[in-house]
Amino acid sequence: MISWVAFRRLGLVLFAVLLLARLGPNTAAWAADALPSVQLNADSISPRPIEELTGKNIARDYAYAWQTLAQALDQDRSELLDGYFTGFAKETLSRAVADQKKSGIRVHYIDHGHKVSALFYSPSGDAMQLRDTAQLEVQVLDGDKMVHQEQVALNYLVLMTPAADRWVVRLLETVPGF
Amino acid sequence: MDQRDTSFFRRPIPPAAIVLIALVVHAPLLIMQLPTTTTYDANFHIFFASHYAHHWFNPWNEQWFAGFSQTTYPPLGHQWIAILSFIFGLNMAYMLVQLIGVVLLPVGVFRFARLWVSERAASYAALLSVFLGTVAFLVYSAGQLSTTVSAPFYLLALPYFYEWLRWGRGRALAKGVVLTLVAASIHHVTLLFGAILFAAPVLMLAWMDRRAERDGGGLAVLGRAAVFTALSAIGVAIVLLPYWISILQHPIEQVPIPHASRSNFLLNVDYGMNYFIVPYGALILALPFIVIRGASVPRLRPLLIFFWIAFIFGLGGTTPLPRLLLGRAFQILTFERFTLLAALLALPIVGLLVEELLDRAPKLASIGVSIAAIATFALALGWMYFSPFKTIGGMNVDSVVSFLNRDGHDKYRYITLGFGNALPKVSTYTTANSVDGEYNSARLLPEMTQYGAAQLTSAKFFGRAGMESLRAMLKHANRYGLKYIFVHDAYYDPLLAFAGWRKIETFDNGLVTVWSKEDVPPARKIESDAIPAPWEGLLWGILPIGCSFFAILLWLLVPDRVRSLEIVPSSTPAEVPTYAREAH
Amino acid sequence: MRYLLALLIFAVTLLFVAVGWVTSGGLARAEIRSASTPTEAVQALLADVQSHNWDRAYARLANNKDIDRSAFERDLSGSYRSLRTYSSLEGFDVWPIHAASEQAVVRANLHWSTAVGPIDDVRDLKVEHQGSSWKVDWPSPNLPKVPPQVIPVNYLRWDVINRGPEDDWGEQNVDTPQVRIISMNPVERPDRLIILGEIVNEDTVPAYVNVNATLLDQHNAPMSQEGSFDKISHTLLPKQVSPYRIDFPGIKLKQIKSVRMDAKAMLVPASADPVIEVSGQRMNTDALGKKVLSGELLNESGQPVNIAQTLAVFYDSNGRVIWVSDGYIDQALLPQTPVHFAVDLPDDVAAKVQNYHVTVNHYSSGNS
Amino acid sequence: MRHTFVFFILLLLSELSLTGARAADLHPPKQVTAGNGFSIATTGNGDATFYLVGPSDRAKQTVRLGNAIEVAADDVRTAGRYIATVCGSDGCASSAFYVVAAAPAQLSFLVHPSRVPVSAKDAISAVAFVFDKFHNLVLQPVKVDFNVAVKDAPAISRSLPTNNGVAWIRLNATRKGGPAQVVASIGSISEHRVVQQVASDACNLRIKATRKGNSVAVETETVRDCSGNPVPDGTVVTFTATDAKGKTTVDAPIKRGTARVQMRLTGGATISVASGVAMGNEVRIGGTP
Repeated sequence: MISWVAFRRLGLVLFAVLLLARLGPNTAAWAADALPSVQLNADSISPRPIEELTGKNIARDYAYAWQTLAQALDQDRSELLDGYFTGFAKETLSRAVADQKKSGIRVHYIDHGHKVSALFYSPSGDAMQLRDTAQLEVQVLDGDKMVHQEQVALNYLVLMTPAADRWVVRLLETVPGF
Repeated sequence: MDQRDTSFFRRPIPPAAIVLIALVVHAPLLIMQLPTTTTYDANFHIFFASHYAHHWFNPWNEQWFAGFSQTTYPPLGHQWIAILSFIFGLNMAYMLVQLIGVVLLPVGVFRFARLWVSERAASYAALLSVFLGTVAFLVYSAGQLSTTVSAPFYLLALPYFYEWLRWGRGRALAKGVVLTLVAASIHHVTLLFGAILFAAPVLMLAWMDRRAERDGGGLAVLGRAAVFTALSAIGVAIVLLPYWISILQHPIEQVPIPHASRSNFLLNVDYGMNYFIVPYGALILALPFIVIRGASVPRLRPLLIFFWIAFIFGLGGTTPLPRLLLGRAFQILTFERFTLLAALLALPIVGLLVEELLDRAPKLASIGVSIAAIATFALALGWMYFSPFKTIGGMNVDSVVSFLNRDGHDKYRYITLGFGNALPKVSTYTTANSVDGEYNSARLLPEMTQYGAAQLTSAKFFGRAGMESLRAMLKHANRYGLKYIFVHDAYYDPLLAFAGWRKIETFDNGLVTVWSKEDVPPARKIESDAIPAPWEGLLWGILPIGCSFFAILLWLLVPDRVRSLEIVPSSTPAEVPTYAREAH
Repeated sequence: MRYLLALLIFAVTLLFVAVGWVTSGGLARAEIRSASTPTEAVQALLADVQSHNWDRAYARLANNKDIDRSAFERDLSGSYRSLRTYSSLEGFDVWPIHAASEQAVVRANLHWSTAVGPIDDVRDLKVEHQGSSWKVDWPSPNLPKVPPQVIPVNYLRWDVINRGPEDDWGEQNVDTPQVRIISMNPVERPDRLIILGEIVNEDTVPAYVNVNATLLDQHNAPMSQEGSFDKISHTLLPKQVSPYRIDFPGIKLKQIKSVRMDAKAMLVPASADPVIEVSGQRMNTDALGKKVLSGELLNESGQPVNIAQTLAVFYDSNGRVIWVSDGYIDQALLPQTPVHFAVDLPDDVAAKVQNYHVTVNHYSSGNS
Repeated sequence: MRHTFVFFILLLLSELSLTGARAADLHPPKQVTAGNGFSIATTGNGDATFYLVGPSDRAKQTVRLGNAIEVAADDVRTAGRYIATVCGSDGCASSAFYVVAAAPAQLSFLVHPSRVPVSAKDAISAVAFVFDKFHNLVLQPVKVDFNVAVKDAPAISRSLPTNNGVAWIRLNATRKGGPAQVVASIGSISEHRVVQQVASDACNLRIKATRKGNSVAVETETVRDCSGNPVPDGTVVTFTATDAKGKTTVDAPIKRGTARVQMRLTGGATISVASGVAMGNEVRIGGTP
């Protein structure tokens, strides 16, 4: 016969099991987002020519920037922006993350790639301006309800500046056209 | 008709009283959180537990060695700390788990000793286990949580093993196997050596007892032993599967790291004191009795032989036997744990000694034994302060943690120098990652495995090997994003200055300085083939803790056959007068 | 039978302990302590030095009447926070060079573990037979003593105020110094590839420099990256030139297509003191038959330099850098007191050396 | 047969519902200036939820269809593309519009380097980014005036239009050392930077040596660059002497225009001098008198 003490202990054990269940794996966190494709064309850059390695780094870091932007918006985590955004771009996007946390309206990007042209590379190598035509699927959700969805080609004017080991986005502005 | 002796000195001490004494002795010391300031390893265990508290199902920990798998160390003790930490905080959770270990130890000793000696002698053995110098040493100086929590579970499993061998009871088999799995989930090394040093004499005892009853069946005992062993082995293989995978994938092939417990204690007085005198204490006085009585009584001989083996192993490099028997493993193991195993194996015979002394001179013996026990415990505690081997686990690392957690400093990796065992304390509370760490077996970075030195933070204590290892790591600072170095020992300043680091901040009135190298890029994830698969993380997060819950359920729901272990043959040689007889 | 097992256990235990004592070196230690041969005398002395048993070590000296006990200790344990004070004798090899009935010469290779890494030090020690044992005739320590004097100091110093972290992008800031790698030469050795060269600070402010090299394979993919670590003067005053050396263990020249050099500089506060003269530089052959560049260092300032490192760059007849050697000085550089130094170089390189230049790195505790 | 009947009934009902309620729609302006409130005309009737999603804003409010929706100035401060959506009982309708930067209000002015050797050609670069008061890049071309002023020299002025919000210029360093003031301005908005023009490499480095007992005092003449500017104090000059004992080298910093050392030399010696990659003269000095 099981005494009431044993039942109480059993309850404790069940509590611990539930606690463990709460600690369960975050499958969302395990999901890996793919890196968007970025094609960089630096034929018309001025006044300074772009170094081969810099060109590769710009394309790589711009792709990472979009990846972290999508993750930050999906997960409501503005700290994800720290890696590849700075200055006005980081302020703007952090405000967006804070706003969507507050309002429950979120924007989800499905990124189909970027065609990027380098416009301006400062003579001292400390700023680069880019023009990006991004193929995006934009979804606007209110909670779980989708209120808007579109496939769109958007034009971005981008300003990137060098940081410790990478180029970071300092300005990311959508423009009507180039 | 036998007359029952009602004298206080001739009655067994009730187990509840012994548990209460264990609580009275150890609880205050643990509530004071003594191990966090005096032990070598407490901070290490807390660090592991902290990771489970945050990432229960992900054993890949990037905070040390630029990433290592916690599946290289059985998790159960740490997981219990992690669970309790949600209520009590990490430090107190550690103390609670440690308290469970030291309170269960006399219970385990009592049940184990009952296999060999009378209830009364077993109760003395259990009481003495509370004051064992080696327990005090391992709990309050070494901080070997896993050994000291695993050993009682193993001791608790042994009577069930005996019961299964003798009478073939299924419930004993189930309980014995589950307790073995729990013990293994807490500490693998204790299980490995426990299997040989504890299970083998119990097997021999069961075989002898079975033969003594003249019911034959020696083969049955062996057969049951094989069943128990097979079930335990399969169970351990499954429950600790991620551990086996990691150990097979990355066997420990690093250059051996020197450890004082492998020394010859006769050639270094301090080591002899630390690893022999202090752990054994007054038990040394009982050694002649242990050997003579153990040799005199046939039933005790298995116990004596395995006690002697554990004792010789506990002497580390003082004798050539461990080196010969263990081969390369000799350079990986530390040997202080064997003093605990030896002491636990000796306790049943020491219980007999106390029993006889009390029978001969009750008051004098009780005073003498009490003084010896308390003196042994006091010596072990006192040695922490007089010992030349000091720990700095209690060091205040708040300023270091605060620096790392602000202004994006955690984008880079860091190391500490001269922090000793305060390193895990930094790692527990910072969000930054390090290339250093305190768990040697999990290291895979070549800068650490190729030199025969342990933690970078203590590099100078490993002499040329240590400094070579540190130089190798600093040379690859850019590769690992190793930007910040916290120095608590000015010995390291010249190397950092010549190697291109600059002092940028000073904390705690100059006790800690921060050095930085400006051209180091932010840390990137270091790819490793040692990252456990997600399913391994799930197994690791479910099975070991599940075993402990199952053990609790079995204990609650399936009662023991209480009388099964009550009949114990005499462990007194024929010519020694018997002062008390067994109760039937 | 009862006592037989007990006796057996006692006997086997004692036997194991005795064997352990012998195999762990207990017997050898006892023999060495007797100092019955010149080699044992030196071993015993060094064992006492190793365990910091200075009284016993001092008692082992043949000439201890001529040497002050504290001077002997300072000779071996260092002073003025020199590198020797950050060192411990980890081991030693001893072998006889010359032996006669009353006198002998024993060579000792002392393996020091120091704060900057392992350092070996070879000494030839005279040993004398005194009574029943041998004793070491320790060379009289030549501990420098600086005469009382006043050294006027009006050294130059640069302090830096950088832009605050909260300042906007594009705000006025001070740029990092302009540095330039003026030469780079890959040299293949049997076990490694070494990148050697020189770097100059072209700016008018001090620069804190690190040079990194990335080896690119045949497909222009990075295959290994290493830095100059301590084989460079990190602090370069305006127009100062430093050699650098970057080692790539286990790599052959044929494996690489090109090398990407990267000199990182930052603006740091710095001082133009101390000025250290490097005099009497000569190429010699040392007692072990190795080619060395030796000379003397003279600290011309008024403050001791605790630890000095010499960096020697060697040029061939075309003025190309063909080798860079370094060595740490285990004595402190006291003001106006010359200190000997020597750095070695491979024999095959020595044959090609046409010119060389020595620069001195320094560490003073409290000024890092 | 029964299925066909049900289908027609459903079709009829759906047609009736569509004619009974007018579908929601909204008509924002194509382009809006940042920081200016405006209204969006809507069609339809009944209550609906209005969503405004911009680069930094997410807004949601309940609106009455058929009435204009007022968008506050604070909701459109960031330049970029905005999506306005209105969701009524009959579904959602969306329309996109752009917010463009307001009038120029700030300049981010990058001038490099902060130190430049005298006479260096195209060595100074000045780049100006034009922003409005909300930190939006102003893409409309505007004229930026660059002005460089050096003491005792005529000022240089250039006026350049921005292209995609950026204007830049390259400047030569003058022959004379000292600070140069670089200014960029648009109307009343201006930003100042200072570039230090410093002496170039040493030129005509010359030493003289005098024996004093066992040592030789070696001193440079005032160290100047090829334009006659004094090389800054602290610049390292390397003295190398070769005598009978071997080679002696000393790295000495320039103090008050000259560098000097005392060298312990025995017998005759040859002494040379260098600073960085610039070599100086060589002198021979006789043995001890």
